[in-house]
Amino acid sequence: MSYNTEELMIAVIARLLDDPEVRHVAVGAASPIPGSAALLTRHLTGGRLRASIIHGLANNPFTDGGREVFDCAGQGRIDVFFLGGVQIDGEANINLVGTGDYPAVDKRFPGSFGSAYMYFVVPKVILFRPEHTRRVFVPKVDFISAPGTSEPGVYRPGGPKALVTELCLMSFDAAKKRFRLESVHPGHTVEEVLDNTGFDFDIPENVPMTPEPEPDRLDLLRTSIGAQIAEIYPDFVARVFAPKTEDAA
Amino acid sequence: MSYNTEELMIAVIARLLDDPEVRHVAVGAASPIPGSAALLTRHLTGGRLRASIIHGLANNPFTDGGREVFDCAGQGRIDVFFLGGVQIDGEANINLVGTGDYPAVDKRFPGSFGSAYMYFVVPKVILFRPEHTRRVFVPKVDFISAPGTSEPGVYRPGGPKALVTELCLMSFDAAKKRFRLESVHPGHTVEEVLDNTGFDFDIPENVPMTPEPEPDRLDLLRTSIGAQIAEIYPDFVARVFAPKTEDAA
Amino acid sequence: MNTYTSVDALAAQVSDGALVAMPAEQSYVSMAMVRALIRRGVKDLHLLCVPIGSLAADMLIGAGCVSTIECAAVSLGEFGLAPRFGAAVEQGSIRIKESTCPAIHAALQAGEKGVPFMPLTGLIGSDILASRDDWKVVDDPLGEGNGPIALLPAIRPDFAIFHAPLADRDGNVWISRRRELVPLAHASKSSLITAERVTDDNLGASDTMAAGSIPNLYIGGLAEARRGARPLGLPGYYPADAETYRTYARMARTEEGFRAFMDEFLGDELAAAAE
Amino acid sequence: MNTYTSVDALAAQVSDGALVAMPAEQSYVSMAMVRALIRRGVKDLHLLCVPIGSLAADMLIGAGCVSTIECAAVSLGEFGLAPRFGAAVEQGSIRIKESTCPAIHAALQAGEKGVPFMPLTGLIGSDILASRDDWKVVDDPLGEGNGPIALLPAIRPDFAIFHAPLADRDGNVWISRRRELVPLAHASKSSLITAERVTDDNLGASDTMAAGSIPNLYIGGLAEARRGARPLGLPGYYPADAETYRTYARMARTEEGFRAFMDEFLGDELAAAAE
Repeated sequence: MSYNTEELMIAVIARLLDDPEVRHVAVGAASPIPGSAALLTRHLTGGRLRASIIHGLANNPFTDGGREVFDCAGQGRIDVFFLGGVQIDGEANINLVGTGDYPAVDKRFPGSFGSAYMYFVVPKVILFRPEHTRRVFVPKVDFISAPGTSEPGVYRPGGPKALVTELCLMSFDAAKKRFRLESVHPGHTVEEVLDNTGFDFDIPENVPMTPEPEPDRLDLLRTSIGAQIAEIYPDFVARVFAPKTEDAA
Repeated sequence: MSYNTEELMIAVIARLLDDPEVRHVAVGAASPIPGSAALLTRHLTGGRLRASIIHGLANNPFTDGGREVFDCAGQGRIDVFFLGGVQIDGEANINLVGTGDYPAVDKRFPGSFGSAYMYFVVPKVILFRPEHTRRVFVPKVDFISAPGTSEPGVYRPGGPKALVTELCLMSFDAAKKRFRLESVHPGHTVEEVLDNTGFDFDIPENVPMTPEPEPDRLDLLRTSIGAQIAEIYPDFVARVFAPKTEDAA
Repeated sequence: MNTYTSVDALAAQVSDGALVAMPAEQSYVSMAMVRALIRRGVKDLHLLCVPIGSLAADMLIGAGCVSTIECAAVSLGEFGLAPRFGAAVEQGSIRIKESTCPAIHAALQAGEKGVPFMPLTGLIGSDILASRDDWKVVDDPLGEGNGPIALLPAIRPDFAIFHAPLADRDGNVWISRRRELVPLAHASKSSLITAERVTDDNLGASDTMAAGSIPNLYIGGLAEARRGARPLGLPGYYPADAETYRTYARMARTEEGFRAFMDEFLGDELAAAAE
Repeated sequence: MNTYTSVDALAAQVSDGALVAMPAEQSYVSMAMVRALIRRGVKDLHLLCVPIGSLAADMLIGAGCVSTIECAAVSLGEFGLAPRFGAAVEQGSIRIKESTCPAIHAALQAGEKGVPFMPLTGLIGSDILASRDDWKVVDDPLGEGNGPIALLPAIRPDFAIFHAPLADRDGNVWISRRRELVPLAHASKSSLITAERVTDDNLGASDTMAAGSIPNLYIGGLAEARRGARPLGLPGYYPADAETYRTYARMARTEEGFRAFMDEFLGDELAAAAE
């Protein structure tokens, strides 16, 4: 069954969410790929996984204002959250602010959003950054919006556990402060990952290929789940799940 | 025009509220006399005075839960509040908890409610305690629910300014930590106040008589204001403003 | 939805020794749960009144369910002093953690935010503070001349228990403008809710209803209980049963009177259930 | 009621140098006030985005109204980066106080409570914290092994400015489930509100409506402004004008393009007002 890169990344994230310790995943604004994976996994787990999408109202349970999602995470009620970065370095520090010598930045990006808090309190943060280049994956970020690890003694029940890109899946070991390559997506190679990553990371002797999206899950994405996602991200569904319609035609 | 003690005390409090610096008076639960004075003064000032009655919904503006009235006071938005006490001493310390040697109290009363906060942050706290006896007005309270004064350096924009009882009106001077007799209600004497007060206080050479309730204000209390008060405290209105009906008959 | 159950099943979730929080009299008290807890003989509760207790606290104390109470006050309001509370404190048979209304709200806000403490102005020089070895006064930690300030440790109740006028089958709970129930539910590990009525309509579907609702995310169990606040009232829905309340206030002045009242009170419940 | 006035009269209340807070794009931004503020040429605003800025912040910066911005981010969302914000930061022509969403919420809660600061977990090791000399990290002041924690000074804006779907003639404001506007209004010294519609019915009279309302106690001025969020949307009422928004995002990439857009944008307003 043919699929595109977005569908593959949704499948990779969905596998990360299908974990008995994950009861509640929250997805920030403008994150259709994590959002799709969350709604897919909610369906696959028969609703055991709660998915809150902080964008629009359709899957947004919160009724106590903008701070509720952060308070909820602080209470330990959110198990997975997604963060990205203009830059991400090998110690999982993320930069959402700008490149260059802060405050005299060369290029300003929007800002840190909730990262400097959520990265600390959500047990399983998934770093999600499709663009896998040395521009993104740098030796050291120019500005730490949120640090990948903390000194002993700092209250930190949460932190990064995985990194999903268009090329591969990595895990992160906070004790070693290092990423580890877990699998390379079909059609890509370890060399390609190495060439496009500006920091060192662990490579096991045998790097498996990322499993392709399960056909039944692709079907769900393109039909019932796609319809739910379209309520939140209509443009995304039209663009990404459109091939299905063509296939069917 | 005849009047009863409740009506007199309402008139005394109303005069304390008719002050350009008082923009907003809040009245706690089960306080019909302060509540009546607040609604009367709101009317007399043409609505310049805002009156919030934290009891029922009729004059209760708050929509953000039980903490809002305290937060509102903390913001400096409440200028007058009323407190009482099982015991009140000459330094304006108030006790709402119990008599005897705490924690081994002889008699337990309900507790401190919001006093330990409101007494600090509301600029003009009016102590209101109809019963004027040595049981209430003691040399030293057995438990300080809220202190009358604070050490320099303690954040304290508020505190006690007046004490209203069935016998008299006193003012309080925080610098001297002493009450001062301002007026004695009609039909009572300075000696009676002295006999029934367990602490020392300042007595000016000439102690005026508390002015009687203004007839037009009594009229308002017994008619239009009474009707508003009855929405909140029906039993009180039936008991206190009933003589009017008899007079009229 | 697995959180939709019976009142007795809700009460069974509350283990002995739990930290249980209940709202003030006008804020939707679940007397249905109070009866069920007393019937099941729960022990050693740490009862947090948010921030003031009334009939529910007095009954639980009288029935021997409470070992510690934290409150700004306990009172039967227009019906007078809370007799079993007063007797228990005077006899020293329960431990009391004195507080003041905004301190209870602030400590719950700390629990809601997942921070270890909340600062609060006031309090300094009060014997409440002197009696609380868990509260701490520090010099202005910002070093900006704000003076000393009290820090109150976060409270995270094991259970919040209250009675809502309306809930939906998914466990979303309508609390109208009783928003003290929102930080309470957020700060608590689980909220056990009785509701006057359970509707098939999703409360989250309308902005108007959602504005006064708590999402099921925080709800650990829901049961329907008609007149579940009685003999208290449910403000906006039905008044208190003043006759029963007054009878309680009178009879509960003695231990024997309390027992006689409760026998009938719990018996009525059994009779009503059998109807 | 003396707080019911015109948009221009509201804008005239905002003095140069004021600390002005505005909500995020989906939380009822008053673009009517943004236009009026730019027209009147307000200067040196300290703009607090609660917690994220978008079109309003970008326009005010582009028009030279802002000297300092405090925000967790500024972005035009699906329409891309905020061009005048980016240019101003890159040129160093405005001062930026970096923040993160929950820190802005927490600092406003401190303002709401009248306490000098609020603790917040996280933050430690972030360059946001390193850049904020007003934030302070202290060792666990309770001495209970909770580790270091950041304390954030309270924020009390001079003005909160937003656009509500509904208000009443007494100045009570309906905000539905956009409850970030509640602590914002409480923490601010005055809230200046534009409303889509002003009704004669008192919003406090019904529990259903009161649950989603802010009482007039906090409101310093109210004006009716139809489509007062446009070209942004008013979620639940009308969508954004995507065409205009996209045009802005394109034209505002240059200073000249921005000026051309704004000339027409403010002119349209004058034309509409003259209709």
